[in-house]
Order: sequence, then structure tokens, then C-alpha cells
Amino acid sequence: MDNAENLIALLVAAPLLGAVVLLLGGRRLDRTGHWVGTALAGASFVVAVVLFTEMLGRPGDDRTLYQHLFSWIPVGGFQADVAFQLDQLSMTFVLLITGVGSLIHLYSVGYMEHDERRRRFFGYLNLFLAAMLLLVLADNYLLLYVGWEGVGLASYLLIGFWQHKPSAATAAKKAFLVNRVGDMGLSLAIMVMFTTFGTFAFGPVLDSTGSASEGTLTALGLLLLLAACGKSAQVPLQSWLGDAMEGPTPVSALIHAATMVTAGVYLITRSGAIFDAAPAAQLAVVTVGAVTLLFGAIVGCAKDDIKKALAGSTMSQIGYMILAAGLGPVGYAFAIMHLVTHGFFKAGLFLGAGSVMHGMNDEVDMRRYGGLRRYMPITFVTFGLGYLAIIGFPGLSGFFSKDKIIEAAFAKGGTEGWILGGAALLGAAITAFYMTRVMLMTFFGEKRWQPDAKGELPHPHESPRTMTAPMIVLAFGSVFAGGLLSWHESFVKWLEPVTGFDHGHAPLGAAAITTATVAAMVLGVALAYLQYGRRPVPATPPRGSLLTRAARRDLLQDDLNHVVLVRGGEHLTRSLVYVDHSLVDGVVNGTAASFGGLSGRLRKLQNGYARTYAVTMFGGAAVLIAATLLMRAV
Amino acid sequence: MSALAAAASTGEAVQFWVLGTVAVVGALGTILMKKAVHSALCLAATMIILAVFYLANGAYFLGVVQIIVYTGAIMMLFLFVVMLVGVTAADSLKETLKGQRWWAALCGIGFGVLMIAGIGQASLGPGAFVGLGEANAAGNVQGLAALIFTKYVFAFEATGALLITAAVGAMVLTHRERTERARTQRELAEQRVREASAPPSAAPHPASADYGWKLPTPLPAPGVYARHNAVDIAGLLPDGTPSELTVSKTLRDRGQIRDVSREALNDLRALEQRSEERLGRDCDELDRGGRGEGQEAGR
Amino acid sequence: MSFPLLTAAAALPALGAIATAAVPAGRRTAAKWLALLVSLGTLALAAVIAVRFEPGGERYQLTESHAWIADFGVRYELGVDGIAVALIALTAVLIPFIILAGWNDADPAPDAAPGLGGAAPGSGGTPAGAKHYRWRPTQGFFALILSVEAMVILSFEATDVFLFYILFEAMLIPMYFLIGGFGDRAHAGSDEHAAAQRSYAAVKFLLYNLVGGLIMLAAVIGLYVVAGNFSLTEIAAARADGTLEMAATIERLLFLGFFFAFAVKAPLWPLHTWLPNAMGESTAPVAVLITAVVDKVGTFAMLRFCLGLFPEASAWATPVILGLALVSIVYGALLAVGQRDIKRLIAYASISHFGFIVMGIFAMTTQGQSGSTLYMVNHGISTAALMLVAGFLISRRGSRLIADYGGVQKVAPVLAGTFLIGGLATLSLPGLAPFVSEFLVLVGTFTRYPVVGVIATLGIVLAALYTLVLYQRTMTGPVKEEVRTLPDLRLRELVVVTPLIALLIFLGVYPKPLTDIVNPAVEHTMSDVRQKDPRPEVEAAQ
Amino acid sequence: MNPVNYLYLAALLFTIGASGVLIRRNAIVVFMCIELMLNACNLSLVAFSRMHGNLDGQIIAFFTMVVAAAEVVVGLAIIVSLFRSRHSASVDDASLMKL
Repeated sequence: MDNAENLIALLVAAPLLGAVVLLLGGRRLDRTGHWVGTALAGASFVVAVVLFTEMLGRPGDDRTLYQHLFSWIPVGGFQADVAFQLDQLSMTFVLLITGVGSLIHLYSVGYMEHDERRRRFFGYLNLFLAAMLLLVLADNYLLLYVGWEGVGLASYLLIGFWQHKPSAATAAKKAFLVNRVGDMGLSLAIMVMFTTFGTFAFGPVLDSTGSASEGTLTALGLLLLLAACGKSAQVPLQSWLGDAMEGPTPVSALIHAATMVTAGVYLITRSGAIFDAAPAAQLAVVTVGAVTLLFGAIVGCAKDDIKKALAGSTMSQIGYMILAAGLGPVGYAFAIMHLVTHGFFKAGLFLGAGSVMHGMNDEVDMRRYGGLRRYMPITFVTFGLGYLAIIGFPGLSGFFSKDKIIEAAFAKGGTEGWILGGAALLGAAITAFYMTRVMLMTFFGEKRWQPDAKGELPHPHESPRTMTAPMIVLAFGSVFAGGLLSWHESFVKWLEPVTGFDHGHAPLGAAAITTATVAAMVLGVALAYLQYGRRPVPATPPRGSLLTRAARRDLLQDDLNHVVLVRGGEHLTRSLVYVDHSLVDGVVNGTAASFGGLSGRLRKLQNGYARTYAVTMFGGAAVLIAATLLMRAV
Repeated sequence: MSALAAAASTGEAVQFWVLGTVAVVGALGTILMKKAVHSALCLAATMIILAVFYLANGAYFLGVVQIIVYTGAIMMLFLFVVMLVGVTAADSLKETLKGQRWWAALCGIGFGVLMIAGIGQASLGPGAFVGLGEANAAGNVQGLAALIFTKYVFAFEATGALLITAAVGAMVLTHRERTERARTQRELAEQRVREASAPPSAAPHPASADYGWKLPTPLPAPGVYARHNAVDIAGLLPDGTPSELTVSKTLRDRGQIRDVSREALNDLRALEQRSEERLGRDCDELDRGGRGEGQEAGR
Repeated sequence: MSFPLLTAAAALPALGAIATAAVPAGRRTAAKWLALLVSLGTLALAAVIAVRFEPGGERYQLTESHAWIADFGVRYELGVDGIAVALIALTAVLIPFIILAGWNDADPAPDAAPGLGGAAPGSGGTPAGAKHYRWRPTQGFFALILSVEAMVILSFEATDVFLFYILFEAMLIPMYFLIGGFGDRAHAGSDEHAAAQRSYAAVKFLLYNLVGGLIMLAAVIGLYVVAGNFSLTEIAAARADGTLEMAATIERLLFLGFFFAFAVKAPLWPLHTWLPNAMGESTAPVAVLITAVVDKVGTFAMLRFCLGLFPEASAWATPVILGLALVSIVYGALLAVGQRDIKRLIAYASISHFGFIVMGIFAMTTQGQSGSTLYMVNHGISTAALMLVAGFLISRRGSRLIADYGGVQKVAPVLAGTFLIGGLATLSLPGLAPFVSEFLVLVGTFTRYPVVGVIATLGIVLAALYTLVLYQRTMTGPVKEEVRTLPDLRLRELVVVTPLIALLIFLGVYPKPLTDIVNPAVEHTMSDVRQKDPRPEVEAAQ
Repeated sequence: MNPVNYLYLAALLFTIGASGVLIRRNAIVVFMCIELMLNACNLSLVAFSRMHGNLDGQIIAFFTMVVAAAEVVVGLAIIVSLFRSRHSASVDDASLMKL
């Protein structure tokens, strides 16, 4: 199979076809549409597996496949092609996206059963898959940008899928806008690349970073970081992720946990060469990562909405990845590894949450759950495994990946190393705390169920098989993925040709760090148990400390935006409208009015008496004669 | 024919100064006379003088044409129109437009001064005048004819067309279209009766002069049923009362109506008196009758 | 002497206009079909032009030249370069859709006052009582549209400055009547109020453009005095080989004279205020005609005349113009955010986009100018899509106020979907045509003026803001009572919208056919202004 | 005497006529004044033809007369119809040109 690269386009084409068919198909596809979508997602996964095997069959340094489809925008020196590049990094993502994607398609079949717009939902999901695959397969930044905005669009459509809810519509708009700010960074980055290198294809740009000035590279790095912050919900552009939970749960699992939000990590890892040459940018990256992982963790502790709590956790986990990616070759591989494992267990957790909501009449407030383990055992088990994985229980996925990241953070060396490592450790503890909190409030303790809007008490039940099956698969993933990937550092070796790798030297040995991590985890669990396991959970949230209240409001992030951007923007536009109407337009109308007045006065000369006109004529004649005489005189 | 020479002879000079003055006076009269007729006459005078000047300048044809066309035709036309509009219409020279007169004066004086200045500045000495000697050699009219029918023939034809057009235009302008159908005699008669058959309420006595409504018939002639047939004597209505309507309005206004109804009776009585005295005898029935008649008359 | 293709392309709609106007009063439907057929025929001719045009060949092709006013060296001189071909194609493509979209906009209602349209749009056929209607608005409406098409196409073809000027001005007359005579029936307030608003808009449009044209006339005459003839090609050639010298001040004055007129037409801040009124008061198809077709003449003329005739002056004025363009971009976007009226919002969005176009033209880079040309085409299509769908929506509900809508998506999903796609095109989402052009403009600007490029990029975010706010307020959320009964798009409307959207997607994915035509022309323009793209700082390792 | 005096006379008459046009309200009189001006011109034309020694000046004067005749005809017709309609020959009454 020597021309495997021709298959790459299929990866994107299959879900794209699905999107087109489902969105244009009309009502006649309502009955079968979801299966079409799922099948095409699965097809794309199959192709991915085929390509993966093909790739494994090649030597480590010759595993990159290229496919050039057509020249997209050729203008002068500006040559943008539609061309794909499939290397180990992309392959990893492709497998994750198509795999998890297919599972979640399957899950949605059950989850969206009662929604009359299910066909459109699957169309959007397929659209997302296509865009995301385009993002990771592009061989130049402009095409990546297309995918980048494409996933943004898909996420917009899916968050706002229940458009009749104003909250959903607003959340969708917010997500798109905040992402646009990030996209601005990416597009500017592309412009800088074009100005600097005359191209924006991965190969040439990343190979010739050496010859560019460090200032330029730093600017590039910061712009790319801005883009990453937007897409991956990192501080300061994280505010949209929480609201994005307005979307259906499968969406939250696929887009806002497993795949799309990790695009930032992909971008930074992909552009590693640039960051390696720009320490300042790297510092910014790790700072953002560290801050976000704490930020998200703290938010996660305070939320009572199960999905928002998980969203906070997502934010914080991606903070880990960004942190790792910011560490350079030491961390790239682990960032991606954590990304993969996180993809498994976070998706699993979300699907679990979805299943719980499914059983509880779409109730999301954890304070109204409790004691559910008996009623939905499968959900409980899968969720529990995901829980153990994320808190980094030794032996499960999260343990390996997170531990490595913390180690790498310490390996940064110097005070930076200590600070970052400390932050990561603290983050691990908090993670353990809030995840335990979620676990306890949902599945343990006594029932705190409340009648829903229609006034009937929920009677929780296990979800249909289409929903449980994906959860089980993901649970397997969250248990074994980590161990598999770090077996003899197989994953690191796999990625090394792309991202490079070097062993960091932590000030204290790996063993010590591992123990510290485990200790932090245990501490967090213990604290959570003391607060939520021992004593009953109040049905209405206590007022809580200042920090808690701030955390409930996403640490005042939205309030800040509101005051600074929204309020200010409104004033600006309103005043500008006034200016346009009264000043810019006023000047013109004023001129017109003054002319009108002038002619009104001149009009008085036109008294209609022929003799008056005659006088004027006569005077004019006299003047003419005078003029001629003067002309002759001089 | 010395007028054709460049410089003017003394005779011509005299003629110029005398007639020129008259021309200017005429022109001033044209614009200053109150009555349009007078203005027209003054203008005519000026034009005649100009005709003389044409002759003096060797433009014999023009001189004659000037008299015939202008003074003969155009001025008469003016006079006709003046008559049409009303001879006695003497428009007041009081200016109604504010400042019009001052501006006019200013412009006029300025214009005149400038023109004269211009002519003077052109400094045309007597030598500048070639004179029409050879131009008129073959006769002025022949010369003009030669030019008109060769060089200016198109302009000439054009003026012909222009004149025709003007004539037609004048007719179109002055012709008045009849807006409604002429009424037949029958209709007129009917209208007459209709108006008459609608007497105003509280109609005055037919005898009074201000008799309110049209009579369907012509007014009675004076002296009807009367003993006199003079124009100034009102005719009597059947009841013996005189009707002033029968006397012409002029006399009525002058109050020259003689009322003869009474003096007729007086004459009768005087006659009876005289006869009684002559007969000297008393006759009852006669007396009674006479007295009765007298009483009748006395009342 | 080959077949005068360019003349034909302009003559066909002109004759069609006359024929349409001559259709008797009773036969309105016939007039509509006639106009539609004529516009389609023009489209065919435009296609022939595009095919016959060889991108690699002469700069001006299919040229025609006849003496017109010999005494002043005014010639009837036509010729097209790639840019002109692209824009002619755009015009020819859009007009049929405009006609189809305005199919019923000019039907006289039995009780309609002249000028103020007629039967409710969408109610096809001839309304009863319109039989004895002497006044023939429908015929006039379509005849005016066709005449505008003729003049626009000819002005894209004219290579004689005087001829171009004549058309540039003559265009105003039919536009004036289209704006003032056929208002949008969806207005707040009484008919009298609407009529007043409409005439205000029409007069404002006319005055603005007339003032611009007047100044341009002075410049045209000045050019003749300096150059001795009106032929663009000759003058440009003379400028190029230096045989025609101009004093710097003269050249700058002439440049400003031309530029002012084009800036009014474009419209560029602060000469833009006529556009919102004109677009708000006129019917949606006419609004599209204004912003998507007629205004393009302005930007096109900047590219062809300002740069071609006055290179030095262009370079001299670039900083100021870029500043104005920048203001237009941000200002227009912000004002769009602040609008309450759907059509005015789109108008301000267009102002912002025209800012991009002008910026790209005067960035003096290949990317910038190609981008601007593409932008003219793409903006035409995207605005047409958005505005026409908005028009359908407005004609259903009878209100232009955003606040009167809500939840339409649930009632009329297809309408909402097309509206969303139009909006996404307006915010230049990758994969749709406007993205290509906008990005090219930005890159082209950035390479020469980084700061300007950065600020202009803000426009991307603002565009997303006003578009999504519009979509959210009108289409999503709980369904408003008045909206509950709105019908979804009808067949005629689908026929209008679908091809436009298809075109948007195609040109977004595969713009190469367009760029291939445009690039050589842009190369010529670049050589006119004696500019080269800045080299990249470091040679990328290939 | 210098024949140029004819020109002075013509100028004088012309001015008088013009002033008359300005100060008189009666349309007929105004017309007369116009005639006066025309005649003044004719006089100057004749004088010029004498000055240049050719007859073209007289020709022009002749044409002037013809045109004047035509003009008077039409003009008077207008005055008459005007008088019929508004029973006055004052030029000020026909002041409908005022806004």
C-alpha cells in the first residue's frame, strides 16, 4: 500500500459528506440520519486505523505522509495550498478525534432520541469532525486556520443547539466571540509569518526559525499563545467554557472536553520550533498554563452544576497540558500524552454526567443528586473509573501522564521550576478534592432529589445500551491508556521525530515527585471526604467563603468582562451612533441648511417685476462697457 | 450730394443741431408724457427727424422706409392699440417700485456717460469718414438691392419668413375663441320671460322709478293715456297715476318731469266758473252735478 | 473588426430597459419576464467575455475605439482587464437575482400611491383593480434596474476618462428614481412619513454623488488640459515612459479630484452617511443594487484611474487614505453593532467592508490589490445573499426593527439557515468567499504597514459581534407572537438565495479561477504605481 | 461739423429710451421706448455706413427695421391680449415671476 497518502483526504471527506447530506437532506432523513452520521464518523475512524498501521510499517523518521490536493489562494508570493500532512502528532490526534468522536456519535443516538432535530445535531457533529480533522491534518497555518474557525463554527452551532433557550444562544455567541479574539491572534501570527518567511507552511517556517530575529519569534509565539488561549479556554480567554455547557452533553464531552479545546495544545506543540527559539514566549505559555490549572481547579471546586464542575476541571487539565507544552521538548510528549488520556477519561466523565442527567430529568444541580450508585450501576462504575483516572490514582491513565508533567515542571529548574512544580502539585490536590466532591455528591450520600419543573420526582434508571457502551469503552481507555502509552516510553519514542524529546533533570528524583503527587491526591480526597462524605450535603448551597463565592462566579471573570468590554462597548457604540447622526451627518445637513437660508435671502431679489430685472440688465451692460473701456485703457 | 462727402457741410451742421435738439426733446417727451398718445406723437416726431438724418447721411432708401414703415405703419399701429386700450388712460408717473427710479437714473447716466466716453475715446476725426461717394455711385437703392439679393439674400428670406410668422402670431394672440355656444332667439325670449316672471317680494308700486324687476315688455312710451305728448311728461297708468318709468332717465335725473294730471282738472273748473257767470242762472242738477264734480275735483 | 462584444454586453440591457418600459400597463408579468430574460442574456454575454479574455495576454483586451467628440479627443474607447472582467461578471450575475428578488416589490396595489409600491410582496400575479392602473411602476422598476446594469457594465469597460465620467454621473439618475420611487414598504410610521424619509434618502444620495461628480468633472477637465486627451491607455503609457510630466501639485490636485468622487461612491468615512439612508429606505433588491453593484464602480475606479493616472500622488496620499479606510473599518463595524434597523446594520457593515477594500487597494501590494478585487466580488455576493434574505424576512413581518423579531429559526428554519450563512460570509468565515479576500487584504496591508494591519484585524472580531448579535436577536430565543405565523422561504426566494450561497462556498474553497484572471491585471497596476511587494525578511528554507 | 456727432446723438437717444423702459409702467410706452432704442441703433448704423463708405451698415439697419416691425406686431398683440385678460397695460401687474 504505497500510496496511502491518498487516503488522508478521505478522513476529512467522510464526515464532511455526512454533514452535507444531513443538513441538506431534509426531513426524509429524520429516521435514518443519525445512523448515517455515526457510520461516516466510524468510516473515518477505520481509515485512520488503516493509515496508522501503514505508518507503523514505516521507519520512525519516515512516517510523515503528504497529500497535495489543489492550490487554494495563489497571489504573487502568497501561495496557500489545500494540502495535508499526516505525521505522528497528527496521527495521534486523528485517532483520538475519530475514535472518541465515533463513540460519542453512538452515545448521541441514544441521548438525543427524543429531540426532533436530531438529524441536524448529527450534521453539526459531522461538520465538527471534518473541521477538527482539517485542523490537525493541515500542512500550513492558513488551512489550519480554516479548521480552527470551522470547529469554532461547529461549537457555536452545537452550544446553541437548543436555540429556543436564550441562555444557550447567548452562550454560543459568547463562545464564538471569545474564540474570535483568539483567532485574531492566529491570523496575525500568519501575517507575521508571511512577512517574515514569505510562507506559512509548517515545513519551511519551522525549519527556518533559526534565521529569524528572536523578537519576531517572540511576537509569533505570543500571538499563537493568544490563539491557543481562545480555543483552549485558558486565562484570560477562558470565560466561554463554563457557559458552553449549555450545549447537549455529548457536545460537551466531544468538543469541550476531548478534542476541540485541546487544539491549543496541538498548535503550541506543532509550533514547538518557534517557542523553543523564543524563551520569553515559552515563559508566557507556562505562566498561562500554571495560572489556568489552578484557576480551573478552584472554579471546579465551587460549582454545583455537575457539568460546570467538569468544565472547570477540563480547563485545569488543559492548563496542565499547556504548561507541559510550554516546557519545550521536555514536555511536548507528555502534554500530548495527557491530552490523549484526558480525552478518554474526561469524555467518559461527561458521558457519565450526561447519563446521570438523562436519568434525573435533565437535572444538573449536584445538590439534588445523591445515592445514585444503586440506581445506575454502569454509569457509577464507568464514572468512578474516570474519576480515579483523573485524580491520578496510581496505575490509571491520569497517574502516568500527570505525574510526568509535574516531573517535567520541576525539571524546568531554578525558582521557576519550583513554582511551576508546586502549582502543578497543588493543582493535583485540588483536582482530587473537587472530583471527589462530585463523586460523593452524585453517587453517595442520601437522596436529595427534587421534583423537576413538571413537579414529578425523578426515578433514575440506567441509560440505554447505545449510551452505556461508549462509556464502557472510554472507561477501559481511562484505565489502560496511560500505562500503555508510557510502557517503555513508547509514546515518547513515537512522537520524538516530530516534537523532539530530552530528559529533564528534576532537582529531586522521580520517585520523590511521584510520592508527592500521590500524597497531594490523597490529601485532596481526604479533605473532600471530610466535607462531603461525612456530613450531609445541604440542598441549598451555603454562603461559603469569599473565595467560594468568587469561584461560583468563575472568579469574577464574567463580571470583569461585563464591566470592561460589554458596558464600555455599549457606551462606545451608543455615543458613536450619536456622533454619526449629529456630527458627521450634521455637518452635511448644516451645509445644506445654510445654503437654503442663503438662497432664501437671494430669492428676495426676484420680486418678479420685469423692470427690476431690466435695471439689472442695464447695469450689467454698463459694467460691460466699462470693462471693455478699461481693457482698452490698459 | 455733398452730404456724401466725408465731412459734413455747415448746412448739415445747422440741420443737425436744430433737428437733433428736437429729436432729443421728442425722445424725452416720449418717456415723460403722462398720456400714451402724447408719447406716441413725440416718438413719431423723433422718428421723422431720424428719417431726415438718414437722408442726410446718404441713406435715401432707409430715410423713405423710415417714414413709411415706422411713422406710417408702426406708429399708427401704436396709436390703434392706444385707442384700443383707452386714450384717456393717463398712467401716473408715480414710482411704485422702491428705488427703481434712482437705480434707473444711475444706470442710465452711467451708461450714457460711458457710451459717449467710449465714442469720444475712439477719437474718430472727420478724416475717419470715407463717405458714401462711390458706394452710392450707382444709386443708393440699386446698391442696397445688389447687396440684399446677393450677399444678404438668405437673411432677407429669413426676415420674410419672420414677418409672416409674426403676422400669424399676432392673429393667434389676438384672436379670441368663443367659449360658449351663441344663444338662439328662442332661448333669449324664454330667458326674458323667466326673469320677468319672478317678481321680487314686496314689489314696489309699478309707478315708482326704482321698479325692481325687468318687464317682459318694452317700457311704455311717454305720453300714453295723456293729454300731452311731450317727452318730459310721464304717461299715465290705467288708474290715472303717472309712471316715471316712461320718461327717459336723463330727464328723470334732471328732475324735468312735468306732472299734468292736476292742472287738467283745474282748467275744467275754471271753464265751468266762467260759464256759470255768463248764464247767471242756477241749475240744480247741473249745479249738483257740477258741484259734485267740483267736489270730486277738489278732493 | 470583430464582433463588438463589450458594446453588446452593455447595449443588451439598455435595449432591454427600453423594451421593458414600453410594455403596456396591464401586462406587468410580461415585463418581469422580459427583464429577467434580458438580464440572463447579459449574463451569457458576460460569460462569453470571461471566456474570450486571456489572462496572460494584453492588458486591455476586446478593445473597441471610435471617435466620438473629435474636437476634444473624446473617444468611445472600451477595453477590459482582469479586474473589469471580474466585476462585469459580478454585475451580470447579481442582476438576475436582484430582478427575481424584486419580482413583486413594484406591483401597484389598487390603492397604492405612486412610488409607494403595491401589493404585499410574495402575493404573485396581478392584484385585482390594477388593470386600469395607468401608472406603470413595475415596468419602470425593472427598466431602471436594467438601465443601471447597462451603465455599470459600460463604466467597467470604458477606458476613456470622459466616457467613464459620463456614465459615472448618468448612473445616478436611475438610482435616484429607484431609491426615491420604490421604497421599502416595511416602515414604521405613516405612509407620508415613509415617503418623506424616502425622498430624503434619495436626495441625499443624489447630492452626495453629484458633489463628488462635480469635483471629478473639474479634475477631468484639468486632466485634459494637462494631458491633451482623455484616453486612459495613452495617458497612463505617457506617464509610464515619462513623456508626460506633471507638476507634483497639479497631479495631487487632480488625484484628489478623482479620489473624492470615488470615495463618495465607495463610500469612505466620513462621506458615508448617505449609504445607510439609501439602503434603509429602498427595497432590499435596490439596496443590493446600490451596495453590491453601483458602489463597486467607485472602488474599481480608484484601482483603475487613481492609481493608473497618478502614481506619485497615490503614493503621496496613501497614509491619509489608509487612515480613513481604517476609521471606516472600525467605525462602520461599531455603528453596525449599535443599529436597531436590520437594513441599516447591513449598510454599516458594508461601510466597514468598503474600508477593507480601499485599504487593500492603497496597501500597494499584490495581495492587497488582488484581495481588494476579490473583495469587491465576494462582498457583492455575500451582501446580496444577506440583504435579500433580510428583505424576505422583512417583507414577511413588515418591520425593519431587530427588536420585532425573535425565534424565527424555529418557525422558518431554511430562512434562518440561509440568513446565518449570509451572516457568516459577512463575518468572513473561512471556507466562504469573503474570507479569502479579507485575509489577502489584511496580509497585503500587514506586509507593508504592520500597525494598520493589526488594527484592521480588530474588524474581524467586531464583524463577528454585529453579525451574531443580529442573528441571535432575530432568529434565536423564544418565538415572538407576531413571528409565529411567518412562512418559510418560497420557491422563488430559494431560487434567488441558493445559487448565491453555492457561489459563496465555491469561491471560498476554490477561488483560483478568479485569482488567475485578476492577478495579471494587478501586476500591471503594481507596475503602474512602480511598486514591488516587500521581500520577506528571511528566505525560508524550502 | 464732425459726423461723429450722429453717434453721440444715437447714444443719447439710446440711453433715453433705455431709461424710459426702466421708469415707465405702461407696456405700450415701454414698447415705444424700445423702438426708440432700435432707431438710435439704426442711426448709428447709418452713420457707420457713411463712415466706412459701404452700404452694409444700411442693410443691417434695414433688417433691424424689419425685425422691429415684426416684434412690434407680436408685442402689441401680446399687450392687447394681456389687456383683455387683466384690464390693465401695466407691466408691473404681470409680476407672476416672483416666487
